[in-house]
Amino acid sequence: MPSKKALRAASVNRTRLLTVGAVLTVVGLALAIFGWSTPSLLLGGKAVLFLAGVALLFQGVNRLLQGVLGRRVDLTLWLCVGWLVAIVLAAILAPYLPLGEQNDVAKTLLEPSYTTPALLTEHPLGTNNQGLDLLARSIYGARTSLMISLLAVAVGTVVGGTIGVIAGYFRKGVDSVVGIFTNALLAVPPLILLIALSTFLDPSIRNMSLALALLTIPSMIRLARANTITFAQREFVMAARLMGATRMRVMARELVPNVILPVFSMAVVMISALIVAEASLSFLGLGIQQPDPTWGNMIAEGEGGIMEDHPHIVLVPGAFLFLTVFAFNLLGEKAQARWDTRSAKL
Amino acid sequence: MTEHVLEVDDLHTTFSTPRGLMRAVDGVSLTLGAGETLGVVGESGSGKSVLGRTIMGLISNNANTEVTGSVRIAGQDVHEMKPGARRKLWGPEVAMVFQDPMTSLNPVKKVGVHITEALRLHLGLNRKDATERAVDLLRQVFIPEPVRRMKQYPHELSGGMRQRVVIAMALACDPKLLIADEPTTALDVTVQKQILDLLATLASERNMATILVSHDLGAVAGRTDRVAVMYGGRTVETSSTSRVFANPRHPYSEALIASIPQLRDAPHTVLRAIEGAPPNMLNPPTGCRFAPRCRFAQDRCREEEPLLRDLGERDVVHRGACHFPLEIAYEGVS
Amino acid sequence: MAGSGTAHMRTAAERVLVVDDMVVEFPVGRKQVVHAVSGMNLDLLPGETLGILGESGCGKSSAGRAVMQMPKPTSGRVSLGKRELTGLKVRELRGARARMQMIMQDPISSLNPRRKVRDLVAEGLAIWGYDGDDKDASIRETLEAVGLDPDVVWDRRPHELSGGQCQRVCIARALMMNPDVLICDEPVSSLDVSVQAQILNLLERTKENYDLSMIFIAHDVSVVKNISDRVMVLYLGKTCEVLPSGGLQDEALHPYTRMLISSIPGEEARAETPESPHDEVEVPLSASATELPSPLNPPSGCRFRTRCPLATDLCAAEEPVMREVGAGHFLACHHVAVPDGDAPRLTVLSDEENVAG
Amino acid sequence: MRKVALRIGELAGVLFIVSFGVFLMLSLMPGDPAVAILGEGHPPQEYADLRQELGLNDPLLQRYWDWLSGAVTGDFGTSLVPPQSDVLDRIGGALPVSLQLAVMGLAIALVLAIPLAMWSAARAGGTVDRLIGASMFGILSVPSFLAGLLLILIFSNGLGWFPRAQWVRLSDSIGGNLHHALLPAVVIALMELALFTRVLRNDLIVTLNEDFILAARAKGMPPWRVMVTDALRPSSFSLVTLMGISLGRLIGSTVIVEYLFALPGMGSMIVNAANQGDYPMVQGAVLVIALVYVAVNAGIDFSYGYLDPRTRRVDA
Repeated sequence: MPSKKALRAASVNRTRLLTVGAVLTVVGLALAIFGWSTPSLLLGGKAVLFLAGVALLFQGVNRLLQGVLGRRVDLTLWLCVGWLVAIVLAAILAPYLPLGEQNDVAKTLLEPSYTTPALLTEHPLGTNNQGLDLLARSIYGARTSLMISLLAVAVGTVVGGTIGVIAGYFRKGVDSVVGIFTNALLAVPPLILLIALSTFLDPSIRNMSLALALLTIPSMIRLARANTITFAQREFVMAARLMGATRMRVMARELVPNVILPVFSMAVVMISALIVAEASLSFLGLGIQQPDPTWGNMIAEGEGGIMEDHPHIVLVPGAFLFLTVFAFNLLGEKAQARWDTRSAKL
Repeated sequence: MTEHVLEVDDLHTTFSTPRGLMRAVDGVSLTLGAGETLGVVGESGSGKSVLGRTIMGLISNNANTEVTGSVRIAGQDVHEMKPGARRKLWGPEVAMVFQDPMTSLNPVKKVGVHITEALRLHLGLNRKDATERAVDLLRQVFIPEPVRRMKQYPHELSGGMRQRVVIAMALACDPKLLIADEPTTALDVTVQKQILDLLATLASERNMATILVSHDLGAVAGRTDRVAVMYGGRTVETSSTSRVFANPRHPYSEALIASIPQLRDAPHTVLRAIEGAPPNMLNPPTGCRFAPRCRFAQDRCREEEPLLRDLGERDVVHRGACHFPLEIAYEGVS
Repeated sequence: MAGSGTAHMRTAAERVLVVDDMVVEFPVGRKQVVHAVSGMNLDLLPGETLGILGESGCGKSSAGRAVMQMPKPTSGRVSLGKRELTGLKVRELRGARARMQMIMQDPISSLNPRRKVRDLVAEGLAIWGYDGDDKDASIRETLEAVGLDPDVVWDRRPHELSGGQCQRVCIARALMMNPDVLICDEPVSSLDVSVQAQILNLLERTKENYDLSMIFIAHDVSVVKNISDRVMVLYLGKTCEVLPSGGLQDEALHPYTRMLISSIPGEEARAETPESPHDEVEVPLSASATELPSPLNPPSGCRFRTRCPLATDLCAAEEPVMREVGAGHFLACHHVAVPDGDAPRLTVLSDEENVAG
Repeated sequence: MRKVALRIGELAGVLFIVSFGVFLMLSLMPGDPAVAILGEGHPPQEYADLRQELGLNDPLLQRYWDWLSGAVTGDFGTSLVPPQSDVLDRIGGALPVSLQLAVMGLAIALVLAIPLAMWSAARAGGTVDRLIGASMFGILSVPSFLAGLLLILIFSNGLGWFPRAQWVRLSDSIGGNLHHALLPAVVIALMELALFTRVLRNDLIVTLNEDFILAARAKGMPPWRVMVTDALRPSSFSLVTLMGISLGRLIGSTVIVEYLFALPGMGSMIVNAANQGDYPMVQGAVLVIALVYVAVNAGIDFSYGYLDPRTRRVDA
């Protein structure tokens, strides 16, 4: 039971939280808006002001929330979840959203090219050299990116996870064969393997997903196998065997429910790795081809001196890419901290 | 009274954890004179290990830890000192032997380095003298072939040998106070006694004050002058060892002693178990912390916290924290 | 000591478990082999508790697991009732194994962290596809029998329970299989001192209520004495001594058993302990004589000779064989003999002794 | 020694599978190499002759065998794209550039990561730790091509400190070489830096909680000394392992950076070859990269055994 003194300290603390939070929020908001909207500043100065403003705003809101709710809130986590929900919804609903044109150049002959982002105009995030709307392209890019990486992770997790559990539980011969197979796949650096694959596969969504799934399989096998081995040494597995459980049952009922959590956490982290891989490939011109947009080939449009004059061509898709990768990384990180006690070993 | 090597006064160690405050040590006072041995007995979660580390100053005030009260070693308050000055105490004044010899030696450092580095740091010896001295120390803890052992890595030694190395390391700078934190728990039964005997021999040879922290009543019984029984972060009973074991006054001490199977008892003797589990230190019971498991608990025990008070008769020091201490004849409630 | 022989085996027809010349070896790396258990013989009468005593690395856990055929022993026979387990096919073995159950050292690791208590206890039923109406009732009954309140723990998971409660769940889970033999492998050594007695009492009670025979494996002499009828002392995979547990303190003769007893901290210090009738085997301060030899390459002859104060050339040359030295008391040692008279005395029959005498 | 032989045998097996896989993949490539070489609009007979000459009409295994036996003796064939130079020569010219970039990147990452991680771990939970942690996490989420573009935007165009799209060979001018290599190397280093810092920090924190650290402190050792001599060394083993694991990513970012800065390394070579369907080049380059990758990882495996006394086999 807290003493009176402790209670008073808590209330003082709370008032301070609220005041400091409010001040930070206001100052941060002001800086951010000033940085964003003042045209007379240099690009670097704008960016610095804006970022400083956002940082302050973040701290302020964090304190306000803590003061109001009376407990710590993981604001970053909720912002990430919010971003992912928004981007996934936008990607799914893209055809029904009132967006500008994203890939048909014929329709944008009259649109201005290289307009800079301005929130309240027809093209809130600007246009590219052919007048295509960058917001629309970014959202359709998300559609492609997310579809490819989610599909690939799903395939990779199911295939890799299953093989990994089997190899980890039976060891011996099965394990050796699987080991050589994974080592061979891992002997080629991922991006090189992708480039090699891209020489004979058409860069369609299906092919890209399969190629990326192939990349995830060996790491998934390793993770599932390592976790299976640790859990198989735990005594509850022996206890089940002693009660007469078959090997199938031990795998399905004792091991899989335990192994699935770290594997799932890994899968979340892997989504972001695959988004980056897909973007890299498209950036190199080996992935999804123009005019269909992905974040990678949109960023590639900034190459060859264009970025210097129109930085938003790179910055807009770059921001989408960064935020999405960041959000998946953070979610995966939290999941691993919670569920995978031995991720550090890999 | 001679000057005390160690004086601990109303020591509290509180950790703030994500799930609330944990008062690991909650008001412990004790003193120790030169050459004296004190046993600290308790189960897991009783705060006995935290107590040892707080006395040492290894646990001190920081963002997540609050230490109040005082610990005076050689007349100096450990927790008032600057970290640099405190480090000067570690080695020449106070040293520690840890529970698990498998983890308390750095796996990538040779045995010799473990011992010589303290000698060179505190006594300013050169490499040659330090090595000689280290070999001598290994000999004192009865390690065969000390010269060869100096060049080995910890994993090349058995558990008992490693614990001997840890002891040699602790003794390197001739400390006046040695804190042994469960020094034999991780060892084989046949090795445990050797290590305890070795500690006892070394302590008496050097007139060194020793605190032996253990959950093993047997380990403490034969080798300490005095004993402090801890429960839920507090000392519940303290007196001379023979007195506590022969005539426990606190129901917890009594029940703990009675719950352990004795070799002299006939097979299938029903043990007097203590029902329930040790208290959750994030949310300890109010009143007496042992009350929920105590056979003699009354309403007052659940409401009012008993203070440690003198229960001795005449000039015998016997202190206990119980509203209804057990009679000397073991029977009923006072 | 650490010897071989079958003198301690009984002939009664109703033995529930018989282990004949069981050998457990694990290959490690370059053709080396860990000799965990080398030729063990034991038998168990209905309702009897056999304590297996030894320090870590003596092969006591490997023996317990080999009896359960997890993994199967390298050689030797294990028979449960009239049925020999060692030759069974996998499918038959599953059923036979369920007649024995095991309680392991770490109760938290023995429970699947993803399951609730009710599913954990009912696991045996689920494995054998039993789904009668009385399922919940029998789970409740068993939980109560091990001292857990079904209403409280029903939906809890292992991490919400204390170590002692987890061990109770393990015992309940074993009881649901209605076994004949319960093998306990260090069931109390990871528990708090005050909880240890609860579990020991519970095991004792359970054994009587459920008509079990029990093998109790531990390193703590007093604990083993408390719960067993008969004690078997193991050293480096060999049996040293078998005796009724009541005689453990005063009648045990084997130098290794004496060493274990004299290692109990406080044992020698207790004033009220009656004077031991033996010369205590002095445990040296020096570490040289205390190193457990590697089970990869155990000593020849008597395996204890490298640490034995009585060892002679004979011990290196010849392995001692089990012989009877008292009622139900068997010993494998060349040098300890029982003279006439009531109290057995430790006598050294070495050459020097004879010359000196 | 037997263990070493066994390991080398295993590596050879892995490389064999890799080479076959790569060969198989590229043989399945759609399109006709003959068309790729001659261009469109030639009489059919010319294509047929060229196919015969290239050995494309032989059975698959025969072709694989020919290629592999060539590869073992250092003959990877010739490029399909004019000027049809020898694949091995091209690789020989490009490999040093890539190696230099990768090594520089790795060095920059290590030099920065070790002190940052130690600082972070020593004050775990403090402001510095949180700041370093957050920035490293942020860096980890920036793909290397994006990071490269941003750095070019700031340092080449904005500040004009570094040139872009040129390369000066080390043998020509050391200063010039470093000047040109620095910005690409920094881009490569970023991702590794973030990863190393995070892993080393977490590992250090685990190590710092070990009893032997407490024991070292209890001897009165100063904190920095405990950090360097007692904590860093055991933790550095996981850093070494991590370097092996992240080598794949390092090669990936090197490819991207070379392409981005138009540097004449393996990366830009392989990307161009892939774009042009020049399959002997891709085959050769992939095999060489796999060889380097597997060899470095095996080397790390072995060195690990020597670095960590625990894994050294001791005959008791």
